[in-house]
Amino acid sequence: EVKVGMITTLSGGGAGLGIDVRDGFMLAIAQSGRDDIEVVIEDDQRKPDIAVQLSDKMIQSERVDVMTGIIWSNLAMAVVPAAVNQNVFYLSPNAGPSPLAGKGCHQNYFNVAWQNDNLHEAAGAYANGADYKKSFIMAPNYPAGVDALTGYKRFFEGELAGEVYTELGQTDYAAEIAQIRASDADSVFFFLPGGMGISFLKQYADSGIDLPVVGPAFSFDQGILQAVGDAAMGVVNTSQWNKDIDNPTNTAFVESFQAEYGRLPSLYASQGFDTANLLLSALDKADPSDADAFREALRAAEFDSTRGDFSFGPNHHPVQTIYAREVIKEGDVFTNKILGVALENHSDAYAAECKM
Amino acid sequence: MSDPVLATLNLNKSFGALKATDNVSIDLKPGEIHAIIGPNGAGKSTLIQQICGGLRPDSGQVLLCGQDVSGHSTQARAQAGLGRTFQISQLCMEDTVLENAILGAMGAEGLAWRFWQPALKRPELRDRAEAALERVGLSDDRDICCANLSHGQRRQLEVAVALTLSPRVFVMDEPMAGLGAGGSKRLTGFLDGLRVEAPILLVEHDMDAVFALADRISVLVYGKVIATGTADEIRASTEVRDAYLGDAA
Amino acid sequence: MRLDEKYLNGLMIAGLLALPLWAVMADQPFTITLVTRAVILALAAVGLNIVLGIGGMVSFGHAVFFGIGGYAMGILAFHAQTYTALELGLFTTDGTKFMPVIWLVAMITSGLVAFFIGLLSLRTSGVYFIMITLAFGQMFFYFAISWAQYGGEDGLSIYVRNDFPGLNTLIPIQFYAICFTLLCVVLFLFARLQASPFGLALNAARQAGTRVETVGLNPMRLKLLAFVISGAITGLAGALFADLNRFVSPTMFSWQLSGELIVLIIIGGVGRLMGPVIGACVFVALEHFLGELTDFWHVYLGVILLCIVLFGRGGLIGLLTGKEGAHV
Amino acid sequence: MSSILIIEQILNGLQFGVMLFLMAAGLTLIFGVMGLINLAHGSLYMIGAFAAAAVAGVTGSFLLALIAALAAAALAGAIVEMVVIRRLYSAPHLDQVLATFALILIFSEGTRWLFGSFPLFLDIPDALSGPVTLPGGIEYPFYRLTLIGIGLAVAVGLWALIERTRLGIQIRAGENDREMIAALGVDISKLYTLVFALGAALAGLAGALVGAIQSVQVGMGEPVLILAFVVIVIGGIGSVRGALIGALLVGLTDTLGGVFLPELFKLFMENGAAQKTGSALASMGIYVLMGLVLIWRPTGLFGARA
Amino acid sequence: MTLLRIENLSASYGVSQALFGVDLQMRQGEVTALMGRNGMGKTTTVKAICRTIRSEGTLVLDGQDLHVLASHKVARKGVGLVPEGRRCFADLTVRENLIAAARPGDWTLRRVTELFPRLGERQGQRAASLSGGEQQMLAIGRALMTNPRLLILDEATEGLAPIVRQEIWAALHRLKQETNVAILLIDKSLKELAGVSDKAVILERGRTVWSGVMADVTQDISERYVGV
Ligand SMILES: Nc1ncnc2c1ncn2[C@@H]1O[C@H](COP(=O)(O)OP(=O)(O)OP(=O)(O)O)[C@@H](O)[C@H]1O
Ligand SMILES: Nc1ncnc2c1ncn2[C@@H]1O[C@H](COP(=O)(O)OP(=O)(O)OP(=O)(O)O)[C@@H](O)[C@H]1O
Ligand SMILES: CC(C)C[C@H](N)C(=O)O
Ligand SMILES: [Mg+2]
Ligand SMILES: [Mg+2]
Repeated sequence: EVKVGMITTLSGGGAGLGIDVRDGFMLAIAQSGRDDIEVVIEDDQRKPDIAVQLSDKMIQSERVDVMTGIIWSNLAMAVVPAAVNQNVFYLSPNAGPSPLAGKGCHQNYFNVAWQNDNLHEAAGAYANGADYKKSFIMAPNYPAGVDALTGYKRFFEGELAGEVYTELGQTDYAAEIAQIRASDADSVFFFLPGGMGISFLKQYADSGIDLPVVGPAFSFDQGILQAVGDAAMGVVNTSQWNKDIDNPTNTAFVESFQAEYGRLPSLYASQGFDTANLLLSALDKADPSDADAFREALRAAEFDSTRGDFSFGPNHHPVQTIYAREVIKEGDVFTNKILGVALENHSDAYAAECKM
Repeated sequence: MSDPVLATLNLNKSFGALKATDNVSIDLKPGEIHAIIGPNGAGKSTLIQQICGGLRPDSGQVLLCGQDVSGHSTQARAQAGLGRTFQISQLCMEDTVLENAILGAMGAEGLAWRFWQPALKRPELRDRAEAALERVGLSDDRDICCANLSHGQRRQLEVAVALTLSPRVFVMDEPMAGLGAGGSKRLTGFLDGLRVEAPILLVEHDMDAVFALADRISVLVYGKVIATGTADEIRASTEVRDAYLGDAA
Repeated sequence: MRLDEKYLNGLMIAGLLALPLWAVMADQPFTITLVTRAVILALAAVGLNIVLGIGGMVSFGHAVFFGIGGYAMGILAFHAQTYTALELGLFTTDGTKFMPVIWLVAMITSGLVAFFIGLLSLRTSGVYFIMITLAFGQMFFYFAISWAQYGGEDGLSIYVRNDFPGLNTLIPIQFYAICFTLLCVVLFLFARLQASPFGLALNAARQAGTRVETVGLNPMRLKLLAFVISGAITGLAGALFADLNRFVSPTMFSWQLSGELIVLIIIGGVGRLMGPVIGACVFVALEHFLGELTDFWHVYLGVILLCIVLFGRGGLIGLLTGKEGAHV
Repeated sequence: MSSILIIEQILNGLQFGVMLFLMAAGLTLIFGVMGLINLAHGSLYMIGAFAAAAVAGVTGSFLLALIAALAAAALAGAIVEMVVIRRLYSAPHLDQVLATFALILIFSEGTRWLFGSFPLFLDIPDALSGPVTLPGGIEYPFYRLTLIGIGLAVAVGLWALIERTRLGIQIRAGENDREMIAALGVDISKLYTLVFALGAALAGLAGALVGAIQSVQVGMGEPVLILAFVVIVIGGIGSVRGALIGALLVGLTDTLGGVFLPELFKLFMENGAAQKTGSALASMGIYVLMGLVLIWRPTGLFGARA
Repeated sequence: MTLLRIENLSASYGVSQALFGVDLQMRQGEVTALMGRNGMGKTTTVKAICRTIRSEGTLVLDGQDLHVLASHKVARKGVGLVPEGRRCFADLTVRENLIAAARPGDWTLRRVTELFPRLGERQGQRAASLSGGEQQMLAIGRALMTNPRLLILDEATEGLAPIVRQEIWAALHRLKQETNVAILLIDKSLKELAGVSDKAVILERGRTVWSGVMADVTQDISERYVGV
């Protein structure tokens, strides 16, 4: 009998991501046919203090062996360090803040999604390939936003036409768009997750500027693409997953997810699904009560990932291929199509700082 | 003649084009009741507001016991001995009658900055408050919540709170308003005795009371004092009759 | 049947004693955490109740003090745990993990900030007061978000709870004992304060400011002092809250938190001694139990809160005792 | 920075201001005129946007979508007033706060229940999309110009309603003394239901109009709510004119602060750091503005009463 | 013809009962004085008629049971109220105060400002900044604007200058003579009351203890129940 605690965002504006992660995760658990895994799911309401208390509950009362589920970096920063120090395993299905990849890494912490910078780095790499010389870059003024611009700059070899931090939760981008128009940029990179990205893209499309745009997948996932609509058509974005990645696991996943939930999976769903499969693969080999053996089993990452090859770097963060995708329309539905590889077998910039 | 306890020197106050107080100089001597009468809107309440610190005059001075208090705040003037009642009752509606009186007592004793002993249990406050209620005849109602008082009872409480302050001067804006005929008669008798404790500047439209009580009467019309004198002098003035009294004289 | 408020209060305190003890026996540590959360929120709300319930000042920015308390704890403990020096202009310290010192710093800092915020805000009244306090809250919120040194939006994790002499604060019931004791102390102070001359005057200042002036008292000063006391108490609660979670972040400054504190008081009963306590317990319990029932539990929470306002004038205490609370 | 860009940014600030006014207009009406602290105003805004998105999705017509937004929000407003708010006029103000807070919870999660957890699609109609060229060579989105026009029209209409009609007078009288206006024969209940529905409809209209260039999602009303409160408090409660001026001030402060503060810091800071500090300060800008205004004039720019 | 019929009316504020059995009859065109000491229930009776407080017993206006009507419906049936404490709409101008109450009939803005010229002069001023007496005039004017059949004046001349008071009494006399409106008067000035009223009703502790023709109110009675 294994107990898994999932803390994720199930209510409020950010609920879509949490629901996708949960659904993907539970799909894999169901498909495994194992009935000795109990998953306790709690809603963190996207509030760090609630998340911390739920994690206390998971650890103290529920006595879970493994925790997972958190979407947001700031919540992860609040929960993960304390949890792993209490000998619980934490498998991150989404957030990958840089401290947890570097100095603050921990032997019981595994990230099954990406390190926060990864997709932005890939965007930088893609921009080089697309021969962009001068980018206007933009992100919200919070740690993940700073990570984003840092990641892009790390790989992008051209110049910057402008670098702007917007307000977290900003809804009107007229001023930024005017700045873009006035700059001599030849491309725009932005990281604006969720609703911010929708607003920006709609307003950008309506502004008449036709500079190419590139960004991480967070504004182009299956959940919100429909809401962006035509404004997103043709935009290039980077992702470690897409539904057309051609391997049997992924094909089966997309099919069964759609059958089960009646919608296309998003990258978050794939991350939840992979997380569960990683867990299952480790459980096949060892019991969490034997921490060392279980850790080794996780580290081996011997499971069929929806992204194809998957392995962990020394800091327990993925080493994986990141693709450039393009937004297309399939019938009535907006979705993504892979253009090509942006970064092959990419690790992250912080692994060297990690000592465990 | 003894020095005035309260005096105004050339007070002026305008609201836009309207001169609500026009060069008003009046005074109040120990032991007297000085009534201010005048038509509605003549500026009586405005004058009182300036005396008590609620309004800042455009120019002129207010002297309390010879001291210039023109720049002082309302609470400083109260501490200096100004006890006032309002034309429209200003009471703590959720509190009991006794608590309202205790508040006055706290002001008088300067006891607001105590955090420990319950206010209602402090004998010095309680005695003072109950004495004042007793004098206006509200003793039996001391535990009634103010919101449950009738209009007239509230008027009585207004006076009681002023009494708790044991002020050196009373300034009363229409204390009779809202009292029934019987109540007015009683209050008239009461104020008559009160003048020996402290002189009273009385604004009132109840002419029976004014003529019965006032040692001096000043008549304010359009912000100006048009006449000052004894009851008989005022009654005799045609100017006052035209502006204010009509045939009530 | 109407309950006497005194019995209700006694019952509440007894419950706060019994429930965690039961939880220890039944080995339900999370129940203790939950009750601790309720007790700390209650403490913060008792602080707010001084200005809101007695003084009638609807502060929509009390999260400022909660957050300052939290960050006082976070910063001191952060420096202590990383062995880095904290430069404070005049002097340098290594931070501390000693609770009483942290509390003191939290209370003094939030009291001081309350003084300045109060000084400026008390010029306004009514809705304008609500909004200007909100404005201060937002300023602190955005400041904390961009304060990269202490984690910005990510916040700050403190790995081990701070120390209290003679206790092992990591054991939930022992940390609870600290919080509960502080709550009782503050409740006792609140009760004394409410009945004291100061409380009476403050209460009067809420209902009739001019009346207070004409008896020779200065309502501004009364309100300002109340604001400072209130801020300090809420700051203390913030420090405890940070310790409960071993974590601080800008959400402690958010307007939602300010709003929640107000809501707690209204649920329980405005201006009532136990109003914040009952409100906090009910709110935390609802949040917890409804969350287990359905994803859409906010809808049910909303409906329950609505029923409380519509049918319980004066909050739950009003409902149980049949007496309305203070009008604010 | 070129002067044309500066002009464009000022235009952006003004336009953002008008958009804020559109959001705040309904709130001024309900909050200023009826004296009700309606925290659920943001929810009505959200309802408008969702109704518009749903109808636009089915019919493809933006006009029908706008009508649906107005209708849905007005209906929700009327129901809320009749079922909840009506019982609270005589209650302490704070009870209204709790009740409308509860309504936020119900509306937000209820919407999520109905429409799911993902944002909805609502786009600008073709006729209004794309930029136009203004004199001076400034390219400006036509839709935003339309918003400015609608916002100003709403301002004038609302001002006339409140200040110039008998209905407006009775509404304001009711705010002073509800019992008294009823005792004079005015059916204040019906009147207030009407006002509430009207305020709600304005919120819904704003939600639909603004939703077309923003993200239509659960929780979209909350940041708007706070901004709208800021706007009407700066302007002075109960004053439509104040709300408009307040909105423009907030719009300009926010936009220009976000643009120029980082530039300012670049003079003595390294680029990235200047950006971060500048935009951090800019996000506080409107609250600093509100604080200063209220310290200077405790009842807002055009407010008479507290 | 009986316009207003009140029998055995009782009313409470929460748990404390204020009226225990008030009886009162009024006819069209008749002026009735409602008397009694402070706190005896005069205002409460008025509130009951206007349906701003819950009451029990008989409360019939012109054959219509008022107990089934909401406050504003009562007003529309022709009850015009000048409340105790004036209660003008503080933030509205004088003119707006009057317009807010207006209903079609003989009384118009013009006629009211003729009756109270002072109000005419201050049409654009906020009611809050009016003097007490001006507010009282405004309250009366406002009630007249509803063109009532039954006009209720609670402390109609409180705080008015004698000369204005005379004006108001004269106005009431005129109203009585020129219109068919019934008037219910509460006032502390017995002399003036006696001059205009046809009948009197005296309350004591929430009960009607005396009623009859005004002329029959002897010195004895008034001393006993009114204290003068
Ligand atoms: N704040 C103000 N703004 C404008 N005008 C004002 C203000 N306060 C008072 N007034 C005007 O000043 C004049 C004097 O008012 P005040 O209240 O002093 O009269 P009063 O003599 O007390 O009358 P009453 O006997 O009726 O109470 C009135 O005409 C009033 O309308
Ligand atoms: N709002 C209220 N709540 C509770 N009790 C009240 C309220 N208003 C009046 N009372 C009580 O009801 C009784 C009757 O009051 P009412 O106001 O009718 O008296 P009144 O005859 O009009 O007196 P006055 O001449 O002083 O205005 C009084 O004893 C009073 O204490
Ligand atoms: C959806 C992701 C972009 C979330 C991101 N990891 C964050 O911390 O906010
Ligand atoms: Mg006056
Ligand atoms: Mg009365």
